[in-house]
Amino acid sequence: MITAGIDVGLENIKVVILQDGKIIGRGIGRTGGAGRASAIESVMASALQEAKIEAGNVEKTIATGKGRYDAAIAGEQYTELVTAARAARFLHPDADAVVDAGADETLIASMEKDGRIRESTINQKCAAGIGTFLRNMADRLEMSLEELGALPPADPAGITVSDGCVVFGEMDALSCLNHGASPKEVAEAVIESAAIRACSVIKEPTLPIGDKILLVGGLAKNAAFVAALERQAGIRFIIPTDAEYAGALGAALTAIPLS
Amino acid sequence: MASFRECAAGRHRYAEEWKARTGGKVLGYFDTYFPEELAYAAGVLPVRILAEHEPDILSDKWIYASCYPAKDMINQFLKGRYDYLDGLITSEGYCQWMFHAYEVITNNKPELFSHYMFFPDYTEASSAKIALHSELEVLKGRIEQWTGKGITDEALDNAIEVYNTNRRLLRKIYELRRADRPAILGAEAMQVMLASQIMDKAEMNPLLAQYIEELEDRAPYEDRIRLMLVGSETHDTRLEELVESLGGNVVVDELDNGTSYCWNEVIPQKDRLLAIALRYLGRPHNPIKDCNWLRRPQHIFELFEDFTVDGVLVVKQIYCAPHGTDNYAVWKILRERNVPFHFFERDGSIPVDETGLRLEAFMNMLRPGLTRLAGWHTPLSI
Amino acid sequence: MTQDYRKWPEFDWLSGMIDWKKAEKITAGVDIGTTSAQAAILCDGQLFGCANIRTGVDFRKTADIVMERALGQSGMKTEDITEIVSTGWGHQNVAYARRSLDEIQCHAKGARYMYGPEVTTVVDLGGQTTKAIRLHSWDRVMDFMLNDKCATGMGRNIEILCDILQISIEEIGEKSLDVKMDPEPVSTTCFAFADTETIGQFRTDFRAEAMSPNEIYASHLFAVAWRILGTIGKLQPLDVGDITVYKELAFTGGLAKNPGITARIERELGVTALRSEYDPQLAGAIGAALLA
Amino acid sequence: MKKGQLWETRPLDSWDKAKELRAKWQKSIESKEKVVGQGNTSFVVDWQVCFPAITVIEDNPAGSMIAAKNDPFARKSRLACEIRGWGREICGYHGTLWGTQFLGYQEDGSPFPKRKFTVPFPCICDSHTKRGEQCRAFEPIPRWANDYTCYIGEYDEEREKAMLEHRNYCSLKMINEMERVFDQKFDDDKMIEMIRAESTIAQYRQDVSYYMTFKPAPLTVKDIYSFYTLGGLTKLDPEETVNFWKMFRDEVKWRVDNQIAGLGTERYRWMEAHPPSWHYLKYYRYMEQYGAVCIGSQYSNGTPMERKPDGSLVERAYPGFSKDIALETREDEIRYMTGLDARAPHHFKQDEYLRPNALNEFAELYQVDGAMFGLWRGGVGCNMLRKEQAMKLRLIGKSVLFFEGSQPGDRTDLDEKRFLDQLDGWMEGQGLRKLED
Repeated sequence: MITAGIDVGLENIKVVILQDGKIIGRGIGRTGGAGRASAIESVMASALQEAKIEAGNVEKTIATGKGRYDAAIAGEQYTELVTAARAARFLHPDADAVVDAGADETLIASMEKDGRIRESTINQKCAAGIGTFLRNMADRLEMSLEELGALPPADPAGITVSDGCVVFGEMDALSCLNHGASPKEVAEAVIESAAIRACSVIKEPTLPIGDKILLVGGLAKNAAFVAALERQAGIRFIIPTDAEYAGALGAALTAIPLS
Repeated sequence: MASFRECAAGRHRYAEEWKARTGGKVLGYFDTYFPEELAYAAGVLPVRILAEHEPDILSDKWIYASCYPAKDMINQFLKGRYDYLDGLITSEGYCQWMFHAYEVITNNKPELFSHYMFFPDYTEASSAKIALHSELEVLKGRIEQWTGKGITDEALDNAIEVYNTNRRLLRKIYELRRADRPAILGAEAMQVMLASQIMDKAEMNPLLAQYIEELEDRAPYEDRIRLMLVGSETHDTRLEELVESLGGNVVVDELDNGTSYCWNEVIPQKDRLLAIALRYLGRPHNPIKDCNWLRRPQHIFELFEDFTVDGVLVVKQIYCAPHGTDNYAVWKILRERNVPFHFFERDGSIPVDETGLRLEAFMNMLRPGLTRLAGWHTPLSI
Repeated sequence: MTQDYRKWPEFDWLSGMIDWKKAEKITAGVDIGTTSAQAAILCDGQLFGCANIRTGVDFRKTADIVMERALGQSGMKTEDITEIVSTGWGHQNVAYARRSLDEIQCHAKGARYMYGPEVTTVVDLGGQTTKAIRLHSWDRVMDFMLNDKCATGMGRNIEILCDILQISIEEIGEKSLDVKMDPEPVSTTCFAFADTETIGQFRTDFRAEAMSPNEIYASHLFAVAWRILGTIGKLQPLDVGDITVYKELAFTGGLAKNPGITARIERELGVTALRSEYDPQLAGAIGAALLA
Repeated sequence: MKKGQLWETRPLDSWDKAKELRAKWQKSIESKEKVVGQGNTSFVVDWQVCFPAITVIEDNPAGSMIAAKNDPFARKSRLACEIRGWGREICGYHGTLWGTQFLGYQEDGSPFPKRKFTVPFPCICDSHTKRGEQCRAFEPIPRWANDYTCYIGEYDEEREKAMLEHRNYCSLKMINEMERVFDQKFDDDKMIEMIRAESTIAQYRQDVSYYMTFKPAPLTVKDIYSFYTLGGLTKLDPEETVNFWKMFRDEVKWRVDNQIAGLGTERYRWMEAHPPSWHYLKYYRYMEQYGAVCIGSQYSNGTPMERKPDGSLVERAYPGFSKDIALETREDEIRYMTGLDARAPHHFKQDEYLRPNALNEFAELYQVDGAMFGLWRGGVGCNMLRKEQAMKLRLIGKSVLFFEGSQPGDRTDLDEKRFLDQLDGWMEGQGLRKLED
């Protein structure tokens, strides 16, 4: 069976095409606002191209993500929570929990042995927008997201910026920059504050989350952020390849019953 | 002075050392409605819980709050900074955030002696003193039970005397700050106030008396713009320091851990508990207790006049409901009486550029012509 | 390279009418903000040259570049300027300035120059802060109010939002006005909430009628405008007891160029803001030059 | 039959009678010449009715009404409030109403009835405690306070007595002074009659909330909220109201006996712990798409109950107060009223609502599968201890969802799409899918 999963996130659209439990095609592109419908179509087209199949070959298309209702081609929609858990189970059959850190939302879901979700937490509104924040700070600091992600850990005795929210964080970062801190130092402090915010979500669950924890979503690609998060949370994450496609993969998997 | 500043900065160390030295019990308290005299008479050291600002990943699990002091207090407790405490106390209607913090902490640390004290909101009702008196009896009984020994009248008299002396000395510092060119600036004075809420008062009083003598001989500072600080309690002196770096000086405050803490004394009478109850019912109230909403604004205005203040800074913590609800009354009286003021919100961190802009513009508005030289540079203290 | 939606155009300008060598007094003001930086050079109180650029990562370098661009091909050197005053967040990074002044004074002074002496209320819509200033009839600040701490960064966020929504920053304002009726604003608490909610507006399943993109821009900009109204409203009233008098209003700063925001503020206040031939972002720099 | 229907369902017969009663009451107050005051009457007996021409309007319902009816007007009110210094930390109920007061006119354009006195009372929530401040901004109107405390820890009889005495004093003083200030006679006989009626109604109300523990739930929380306002209808005719409540109770009992559900597709039961976002009750309906029914909260279902060792449920008794008061003097009436009032469940001011495991018994009694709790940034008295309570619920296997924003009386923080998204996630995470569409 060939199924397609579309993850319409705040910043990016991700598509995965799955054939009998194997990924045969992927696509990624910016989400945007008004032009979202055509963006979804073109990302889908590139994924189909990679999979070397026609749209007609896809039996079922499932959408997930904040913009899941914008994908007109999708027959069904699932929330990110469900798709993240499905993908985690697929990528790592004994995963105990999955953390999805994206542009806007950070969530953690712990799972039972049979794959059902035991407990889940989504970030508070004040901790929203971590991914977007990092991207915009990189832009403000005139470095690429890749450069930002390659930074070493922050100096514990160095400058810090507010871990309250992106608003205060940005204000503090600009203050530091203004008072002569180097862009690199500021970037490190910014990553640290973002990790602290994300960490408060990871620390939230009441029931045990186990020790095999997957990290997926766009931020999983940011090595500096991941290192800071691991240090703050005291967790070694399992980071699958193509972590940012997890949502789309999970969506494609929902067509297959949870066994 | 070094000792007061050190004490305020390394706030946990003093109590830890005191405990090791005396073997006594330490009781944490959140608010200034708790009659410390009762604990002190039982040989217990009352220590005020103060917030710091540091990265916090622990408190969000326990509390949904936008109030940084409440969150930070929980954070500090969970990190074990307050492990030296033997008990914790809070009182009715101080503020919901502190109450919430109290609840979370006592639920996390059930081994602590804890008491939630009733304090009438309707302070001027003639039954209020009876109700509070009865509550103080309950509290006295609980402390006696906890420490295992009775609180004698002599001990109470002594505690009242020690506390009254301390209040008198602290007010003396405020008196010195009334001078046209005071020898002490706001940040330093606030450090003394913070220290007084941490230290054993009997130990502090002679040091304080000596310190005041030194102050009287100290050379005055240059002419500075005189500001007054009104609003949510502050647990550090960064705002005062920022004001000073810009050429101003906070000469007086109307803060729960400033003037309101030391403004009135216990007038001794035979019924000691009633004497104490009357002191706390009659103190300058914080917004929640100021039930007729006329006294606090008037009190602020009186302080403004007394201290020949140039302008008032009304600063509240983000999402501080009591001060938020009192803003109207405070702004109204200040505007009606043509008192310049500037209102802003603060949080754990003070963004130096944004706050510096406010302060500088405000001071320029009060006394135009104060300009800074290019290259002026505030230290990074975020 | 894909289109960068958030970038607004920089500019520099030189007067062709003034011979600076004949000027008695040349002053300059440099306003280094968090998002944009401006320089203005005045010859005997007349605008001679100016520049407006995006603030880079290095505030010192930005200060140098903006002055260089203001001087342009005029042949004037920094040394020829009698007095240079810096202002703005990055004021201490202007190595060639002798003095600095606070932004409130500078914006007030600049607004009176640009919009006429009748200005009583100046609203500066900057990258990080929103400042509302009330002036006495003489050039003195009566009262000023900055945004609530949570409402910081509203200006900068319009850039971020345009990038996310893939709409040009120069068009979003006009487009947002092209709606039949303003929808309810999104969250007015902070830009992070507002952004999340704005993105969510695209969700089509629950509402009977989907919102058009223009309505979505409108609901976001309306929220920004509403937030600014709160800041203006907290100013000391001009007449005791009447809080709604907003006579002679002038907008300055980058967002003043966004009609989606200014038109909504004007509508809610029931006033028409003053217009000026100068670029509203120059107010701080011109004010600083005037105060030099 | 609807898709996914599991139980028979039908509308309530009592509705017509309820509407009739409410209309009658509306009419009776319209014609009344009155002195309008701000504040709270009582959760137990509505003493204002005993004055010929005094009306006490509480900020909570008045504020939430504005927010529910008219978004732009509520927004305008909020702004009017904010620019005078009352910021976002204030509970939406108050922010909205206080702003309206400053605008000077109501949503329909009619002038705002100026308050002639105020009766503030302390509350777990700071902005509730400070109610009454705003109406004194205009003129120095008289103020009487009701004072009582939050209760944490073991009940101490002596302490409780002293607090109740203080409150009795305050309330008695208020009634006596009101008679003098407004030159009106307080009808003590009527007060006694109302107290008697209230005791009966309280029993019926308790029965109804007990019937909600059955599966399927005979009502949904929306029905409860609709009838909830009827409790105070003793205002009109105590006898008629008692009869109505009896009829209502009997109908609900009949529904339980015959398995008539409030929601025919009930397959998931959830609870709350706080007043809902009155202007956004849509979320109940949205959850019903999943076959999820809200069975109420300690707030809606009222009456604190206590489980006896034999497993039976009885009304909770408090030290320092007994219902056996010979109702002879005005002081007796006040004692009765304040005694019950001080511990009424709506304050969230007592130990059993503030303990971390306070909700566990409720959750088990009402057989819920999950709980949904709101968290609001401003006016947070009703979020108190919610996070800890959620932990305790999770430990007994209940799923908990937190959502932020939309205070009961203010839409400012409502992010509709994010909220609905979270509801989807919560339901899907537990393996449920929408039944319709």
